[in-house]
Amino acid sequence: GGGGTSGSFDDTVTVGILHSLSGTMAISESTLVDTEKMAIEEINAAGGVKVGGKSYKIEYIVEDGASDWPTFAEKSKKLIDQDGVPVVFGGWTSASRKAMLPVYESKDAFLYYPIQYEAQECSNNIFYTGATPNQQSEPATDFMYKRSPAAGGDFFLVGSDYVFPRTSNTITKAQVKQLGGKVVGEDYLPLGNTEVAPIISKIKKALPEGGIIINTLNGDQNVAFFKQIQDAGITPSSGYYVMNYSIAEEEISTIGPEFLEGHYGAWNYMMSIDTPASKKFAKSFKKRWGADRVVADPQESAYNMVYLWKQAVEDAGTFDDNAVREALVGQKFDAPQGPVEVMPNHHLSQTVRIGEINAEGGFTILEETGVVLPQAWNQKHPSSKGFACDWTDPSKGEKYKL
Amino acid sequence: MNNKDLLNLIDITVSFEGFLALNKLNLNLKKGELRAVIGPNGAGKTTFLDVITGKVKPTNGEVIFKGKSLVGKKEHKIARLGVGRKFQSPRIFENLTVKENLEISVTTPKSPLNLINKSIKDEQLNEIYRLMKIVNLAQKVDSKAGSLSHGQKQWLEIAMLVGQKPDLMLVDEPVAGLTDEETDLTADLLKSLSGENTVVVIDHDMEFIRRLDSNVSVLNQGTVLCEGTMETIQKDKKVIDVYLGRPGD
Amino acid sequence: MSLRKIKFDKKIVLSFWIILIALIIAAPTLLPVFRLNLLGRYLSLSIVALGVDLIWGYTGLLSLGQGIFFALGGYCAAMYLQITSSSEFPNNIPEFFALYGVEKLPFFWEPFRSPVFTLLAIWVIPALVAGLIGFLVFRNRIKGVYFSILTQASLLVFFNFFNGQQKLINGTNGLKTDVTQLFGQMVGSESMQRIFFWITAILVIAAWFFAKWVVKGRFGNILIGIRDDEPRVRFTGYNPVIFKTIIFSIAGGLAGISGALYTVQSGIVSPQFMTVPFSIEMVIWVAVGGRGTLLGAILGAVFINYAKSLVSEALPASWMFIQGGLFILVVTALPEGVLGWIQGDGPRNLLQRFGLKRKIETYPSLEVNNKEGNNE
Amino acid sequence: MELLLDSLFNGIAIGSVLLVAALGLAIVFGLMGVINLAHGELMMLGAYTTYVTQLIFKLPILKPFYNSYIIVSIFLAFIVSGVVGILLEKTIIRKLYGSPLETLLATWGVSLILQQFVRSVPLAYGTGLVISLIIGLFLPASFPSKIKESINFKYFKFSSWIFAALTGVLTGSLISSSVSKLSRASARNVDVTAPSWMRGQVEIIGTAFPKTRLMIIIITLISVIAITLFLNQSAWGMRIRAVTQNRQMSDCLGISTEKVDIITFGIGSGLAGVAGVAVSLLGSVGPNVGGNYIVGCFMVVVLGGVGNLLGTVLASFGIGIMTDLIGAGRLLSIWPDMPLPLSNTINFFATTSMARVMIFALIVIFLQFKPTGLFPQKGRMVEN
Amino acid sequence: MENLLEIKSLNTYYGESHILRDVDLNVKSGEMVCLIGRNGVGKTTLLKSLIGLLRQKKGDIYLIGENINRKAPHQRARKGMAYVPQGREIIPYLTVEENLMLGMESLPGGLSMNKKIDTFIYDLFPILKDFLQRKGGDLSGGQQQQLAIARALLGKPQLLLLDEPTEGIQPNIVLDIENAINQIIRDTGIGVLLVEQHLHFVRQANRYYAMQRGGIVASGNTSELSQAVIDKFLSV
Ligand SMILES: Nc1ncnc2c1ncn2[C@@H]1O[C@H](COP(=O)(O)OP(=O)(O)OP(=O)(O)O)[C@@H](O)[C@H]1O
Ligand SMILES: Nc1ncnc2c1ncn2[C@@H]1O[C@H](COP(=O)(O)OP(=O)(O)OP(=O)(O)O)[C@@H](O)[C@H]1O
Ligand SMILES: [Mg+2]
Ligand SMILES: [Mg+2]
Repeated sequence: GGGGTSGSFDDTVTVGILHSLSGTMAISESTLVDTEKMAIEEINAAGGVKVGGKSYKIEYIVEDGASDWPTFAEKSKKLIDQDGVPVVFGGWTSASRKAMLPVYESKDAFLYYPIQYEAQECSNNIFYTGATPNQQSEPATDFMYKRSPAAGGDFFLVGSDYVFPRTSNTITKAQVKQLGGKVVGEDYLPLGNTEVAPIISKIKKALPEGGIIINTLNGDQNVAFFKQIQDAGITPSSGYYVMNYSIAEEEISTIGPEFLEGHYGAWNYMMSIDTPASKKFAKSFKKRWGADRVVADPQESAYNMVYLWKQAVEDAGTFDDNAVREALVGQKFDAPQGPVEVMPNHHLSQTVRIGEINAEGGFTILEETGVVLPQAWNQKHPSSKGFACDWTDPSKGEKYKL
Repeated sequence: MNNKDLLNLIDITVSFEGFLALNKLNLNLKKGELRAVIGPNGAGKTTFLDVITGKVKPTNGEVIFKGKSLVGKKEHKIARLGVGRKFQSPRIFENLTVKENLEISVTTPKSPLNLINKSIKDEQLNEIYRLMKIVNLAQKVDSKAGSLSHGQKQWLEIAMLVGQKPDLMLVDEPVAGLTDEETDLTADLLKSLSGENTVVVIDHDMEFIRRLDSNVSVLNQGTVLCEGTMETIQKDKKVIDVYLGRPGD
Repeated sequence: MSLRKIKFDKKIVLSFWIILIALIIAAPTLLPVFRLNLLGRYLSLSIVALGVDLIWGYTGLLSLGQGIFFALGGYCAAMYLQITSSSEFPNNIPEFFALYGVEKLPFFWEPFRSPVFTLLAIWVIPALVAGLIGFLVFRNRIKGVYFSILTQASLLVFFNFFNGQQKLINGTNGLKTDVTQLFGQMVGSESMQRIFFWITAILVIAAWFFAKWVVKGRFGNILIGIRDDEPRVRFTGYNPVIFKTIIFSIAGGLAGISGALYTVQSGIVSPQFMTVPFSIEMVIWVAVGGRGTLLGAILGAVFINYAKSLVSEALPASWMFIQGGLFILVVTALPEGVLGWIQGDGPRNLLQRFGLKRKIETYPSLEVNNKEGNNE
Repeated sequence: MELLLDSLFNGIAIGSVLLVAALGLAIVFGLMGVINLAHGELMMLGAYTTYVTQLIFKLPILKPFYNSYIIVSIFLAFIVSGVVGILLEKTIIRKLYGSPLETLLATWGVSLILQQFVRSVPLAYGTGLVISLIIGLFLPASFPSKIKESINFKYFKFSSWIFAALTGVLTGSLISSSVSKLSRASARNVDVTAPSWMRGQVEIIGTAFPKTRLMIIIITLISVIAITLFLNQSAWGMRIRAVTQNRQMSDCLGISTEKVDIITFGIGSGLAGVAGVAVSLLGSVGPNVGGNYIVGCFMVVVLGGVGNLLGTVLASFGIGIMTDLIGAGRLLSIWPDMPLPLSNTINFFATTSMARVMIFALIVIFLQFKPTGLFPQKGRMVEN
Repeated sequence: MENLLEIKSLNTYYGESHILRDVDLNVKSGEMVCLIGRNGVGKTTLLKSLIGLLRQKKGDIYLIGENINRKAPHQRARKGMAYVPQGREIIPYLTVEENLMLGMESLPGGLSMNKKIDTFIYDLFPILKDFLQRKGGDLSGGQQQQLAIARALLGKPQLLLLDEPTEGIQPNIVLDIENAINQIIRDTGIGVLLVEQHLHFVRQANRYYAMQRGGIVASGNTSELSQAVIDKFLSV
């Protein structure tokens, strides 16, 4: 571990960082490690964490989840039992989170999880800084159906075959129904499979004259998908508009803007946000990791969570989990995306932005909601309608009826 | 056929993509008989063993063994009915020791259960040592069969066959690659076995066949050319033409 | 492949056991709970490795689908734990069902309410599945490479199925066991994990004796015979299909037990257990340890995995290099695995490299011929 | 009818990818009996070669020829993967002939190393390494036989390796300095963009057909024809089969087994490289790109009947068409008014992931009836 | 007359077991030399060391005066050695024709699709002509043996190594083979090293070497091959 070295510290505290450094997910998750390191270095440079008058330098141990869910659980155990870290920043895929969750609950430890996800979960031992569906997919669907060039068109849902796409699409289907629209088809690509020809022919069959495609495919599969739909003539110019939930600046640069131009994305943070905070974030990241690097939403939430943890610890005046958990709720932070606040359900209130992908590989921001409160239990999903989560009130807790 | 017969082959025909390896072959064996089978290369001798042991399915014809038909039966079933075979080129288990090879052949019954929870019987052990003496491999008890020389392998396989105690022994070219003395020894061994066992011997070594002094069937192009004692056969013109030839010219 | 059945002289076996027992007894006191838990898991992996050794090392059947049976065992255990501790969840069924709006427990979950059934199912179901697959495959005389590929295809069938079936078995996420209750104890808790460690340790030893018993003597020889020349075995009156089916389902059963133990100790069972690499790794453990040695399987499984977790903590990226290099080294330099090498002349040859003499056997049948010479 | 044609096209499109990927394997595995699990990674190398070529063609000097980079990369990919394959053969496979299952394990190790290699070594230096390999392996061979015979040939060899190493380092640093993207190692997937003339689609018998797919089909066709000629019209086919079926005796007959092995393995691996180019046109290029195909490749080869090229071809197109029929739920549109239970089951499998289950299940069932594939080896030897 | 083949104190091992011990032997061109001895004395081992399948620990092998210790089998074959192994070693899935063509690999220029197979083979082994298109492995044992010999002859070797070549061949063809080999020796003046068990054939040879326990224990002209020697070295 290690980090910035300005000033002298009275003591050090070691935190855990747990992402995939090898395997398929390494591509995405390594960027989070970079961001978290950067945040820690910034904090250290600014004098570290101040607890009870003492200043602590933050050290970190990085563990490799190896893109393998059980490994995430194993490494969590290691960080908690072996290294006794007060907090772990980690995870990307829902599966990895689901694998870690029981570890943290059974050991009553604390995990900070930075990715937008399907929600339908509210653990007392996890703190979620990514968007919940109502902070990403719902406004996006609404936009597509009401105000996009394909407004009023039919929907086709494409996703990788795991929990986030499936849950997210259940919600979308319910929402489209409410809006009075029609979902004419959906299909899921097994992870690691890049043969999208059958899906394409399905899309052409279901949407002969263009329409709206909601895409929740995962990393590499997007490349195959966009290359081939373009070859198959499924392009904005011919009336097909794809709304993406997992394509950020990072992915755009890999896939190549020429394939994505004219399609949409929905995020809380976009690199093109024109605020000092945002610019500073992007600038310092490039400065630290190279000029050709980009920042995107997942990195921003990773960045936020480190700072929020620091604030909470300083308020609590101790590293002890329970105290920190108490102090965490209500923390405010001036994030690159704008002000965010920790809600009683351990999620963040955030701003939602709809952007159109442009030739430069960035987003042209079209819409920007106000601050949206997170719903741990989605209000459109049949199984969780009318439920909410509140950890500040013992009588309510994980899941209570509204 | 008559009821003393152990084996009857009735009009056996085997065709490989039209080529008739066996062509309406008829052959009967009495219990305890020793029968030599000779014939040109490609006459169908090995194939006819293949048919009996179930390795090759006859295109048509019947194989009656102890009154039961063997056609279509699985190899191991046939073997259990009491048909044992020595292959033309020696086939033994190269990674097992000489002793283990013999164990496999003498063991009865051949069911997994018996093998897994009972250890080998004493009389079977004695039998094994007896056999190893006969084929003088006693010194190689624990050396891997794979490291034996060709001839040694030949004899090991013969021993395995005997150990199996089959009612019908099918022996394909047992003395190929053995010295004349060893050949004679083998002949005597096989002779001594006939009586309680029925033995079919195939070979091209006339000295050996003569020493067996048994009935000889001559196969040619998939059918029996003629049968009789060695003397008669040797004089048979057809046999000389297709098979024996005339030494000295 | 030319493999010989390696017989160990008493010394090696004995010393191994002394070391092993010592380790197991010492472990809980020496190791921090996290490491202990790891050791427990790797020991449980060594059981599936034993199975692989039986079918590959002895019978020559290289199965790339052991993950199926491993996972099945794991799922059996996990399903039981999930049901028994699902009382506080909506309509008393495991929590995850709610995610997909499932109200009613799928029928095949029902029997897993019973602990007895579960204890049986853990090894019987995998054994049966293995037996079935095995029987069909062997009856059609599918051998060698074809067998390997076919098992791999089956593995993919199972993987994709479990992965796709959120509503039945929670798809990719798999089933977690850490927060479930067993005898009023939380499975993930330290005390429980200690208990599981002991159970595993005992079962490993039991499994070893069992495997030993299976291959000792003639049954084992037949297996080797099948490996080397199956038709010959048939002509000798044995039915290879039965033998292969038996040994394959034994391996399946072992895999199931191993999977269950692994699951309760790692806190989750998921389709990840049925990915292609994992099943290949199982084979690798055996190859490294030494085929047809049984001990080798155990050692291979434990040490490779331990190395893996240690190395990947220190320098994650390099593990794949090391792992890959290891396999290559073993297959090319120590084709009979480490134990095979020790048992063979490996060490002696090595010493000889350093100039030490080694004895040369005399001509195989020298004395023999002498004797006979005199006789004549 | 239109529909059938449509799914036929799709099937061929999918199948040809399988085929081009499996072709190399059909030789290495089918003829030489080597289960090369690193085949996928050799494909990956081919794909990366395409990527590197693309970037190099973006350099000012080569800019004018940019449109033809894909053609060039086909040859380069063949060479790169071929050379790595040869190295593999010389160092590892050689020791393992006749024991296919051992090769399976060793090559698995190789595949892990190759994957990690592209993750943690800058592509520029990777390229340099490959170049030095090419020189090091082939320079000595090009010496006049007089030198080869001489006792101190090993010194010549040694010096040529040194020379190779130097050129490798030079080219490596040259590339890394001129193309910044190649100068840093990264696990990030990269992207190959087909030149403009290969994008979009063409009309064939009234159905629109993506050009890239067409390109792949052409590549596949050419490779298949080339291989068939090589194996049947030259004596090599015979030598190769002789060596695989009886190594020692072939040696005694005067066949240089070493040469045969190198040529065969080189070609097989080279084809993997070509396949790499093909797949790079469809998806992203990353360390795992090959891994996604390898299993499918083996299925195809086994299904076709090991060692039988025609079988491989049929099998891959068969699988391709099945994938499309099931995965896209076409049966329904072909036969709209089928009984409900049937249509339900079909719908159940009409998702890509379930289709996968179906396909593999079908393969397993098929092998039950034809245990050794479409065109099995016949004859007396089979049993023994 | 110069030595075609010359072996000086050859020692060969299988793993650690010492099989061949200080074997000295030579074959002149134009003569047939026969190697006799019981099972397991090392005859096959000797031939394998000659063709190069086994590497000797000690000793030298000269072919036409050139030391070939370090040469691989295929190099030795191209220098004019041909080997008919014990147990035929046919290439099973190649047709008879292809097997024969492989025999011509050791000719200068190696084999090629358009080289014709020399027809004298068919006069010697008529059966092969009928079965040209059949797979080698499908042939009967004896047919395979004939194929193996034919294959060796097609290489037009200087030195022919025969390991029990008549094993499993029908008597009249055995006679033909004997005559043929004698014929070839007379016409082309090649040398033949023969391992044989049957005295009848043995007597065809010019000279014999008797082996025991991996060493040469007696040698001489077959004409004076006495019953005593036979009893001593060929009996069990
Ligand atoms: N599977 C097969 N396919 C084609 N032809 C075959 C097959 N099996 C055997 N044959 C042919 O059938 C004939 C008989 O073969 P078989 O082995 O029975 O002869 P044989 O009498 O044993 O000869 P030998 O004395 O040389 O062993 C041979 O011509 C052989 O080529
Ligand atoms: N692969 C092997 N490994 C170890 N020992 C072997 C091996 N092959 C043969 N031997 C031993 O070497 C000795 C000589 O074998 P070889 O085959 O040369 O005998 P041979 O003279 O050819 O006998 P035969 O006339 O039966 O062919 C035998 O004692 C045999 O046990
Ligand atoms: Mg025969
Ligand atoms: Mg011999």
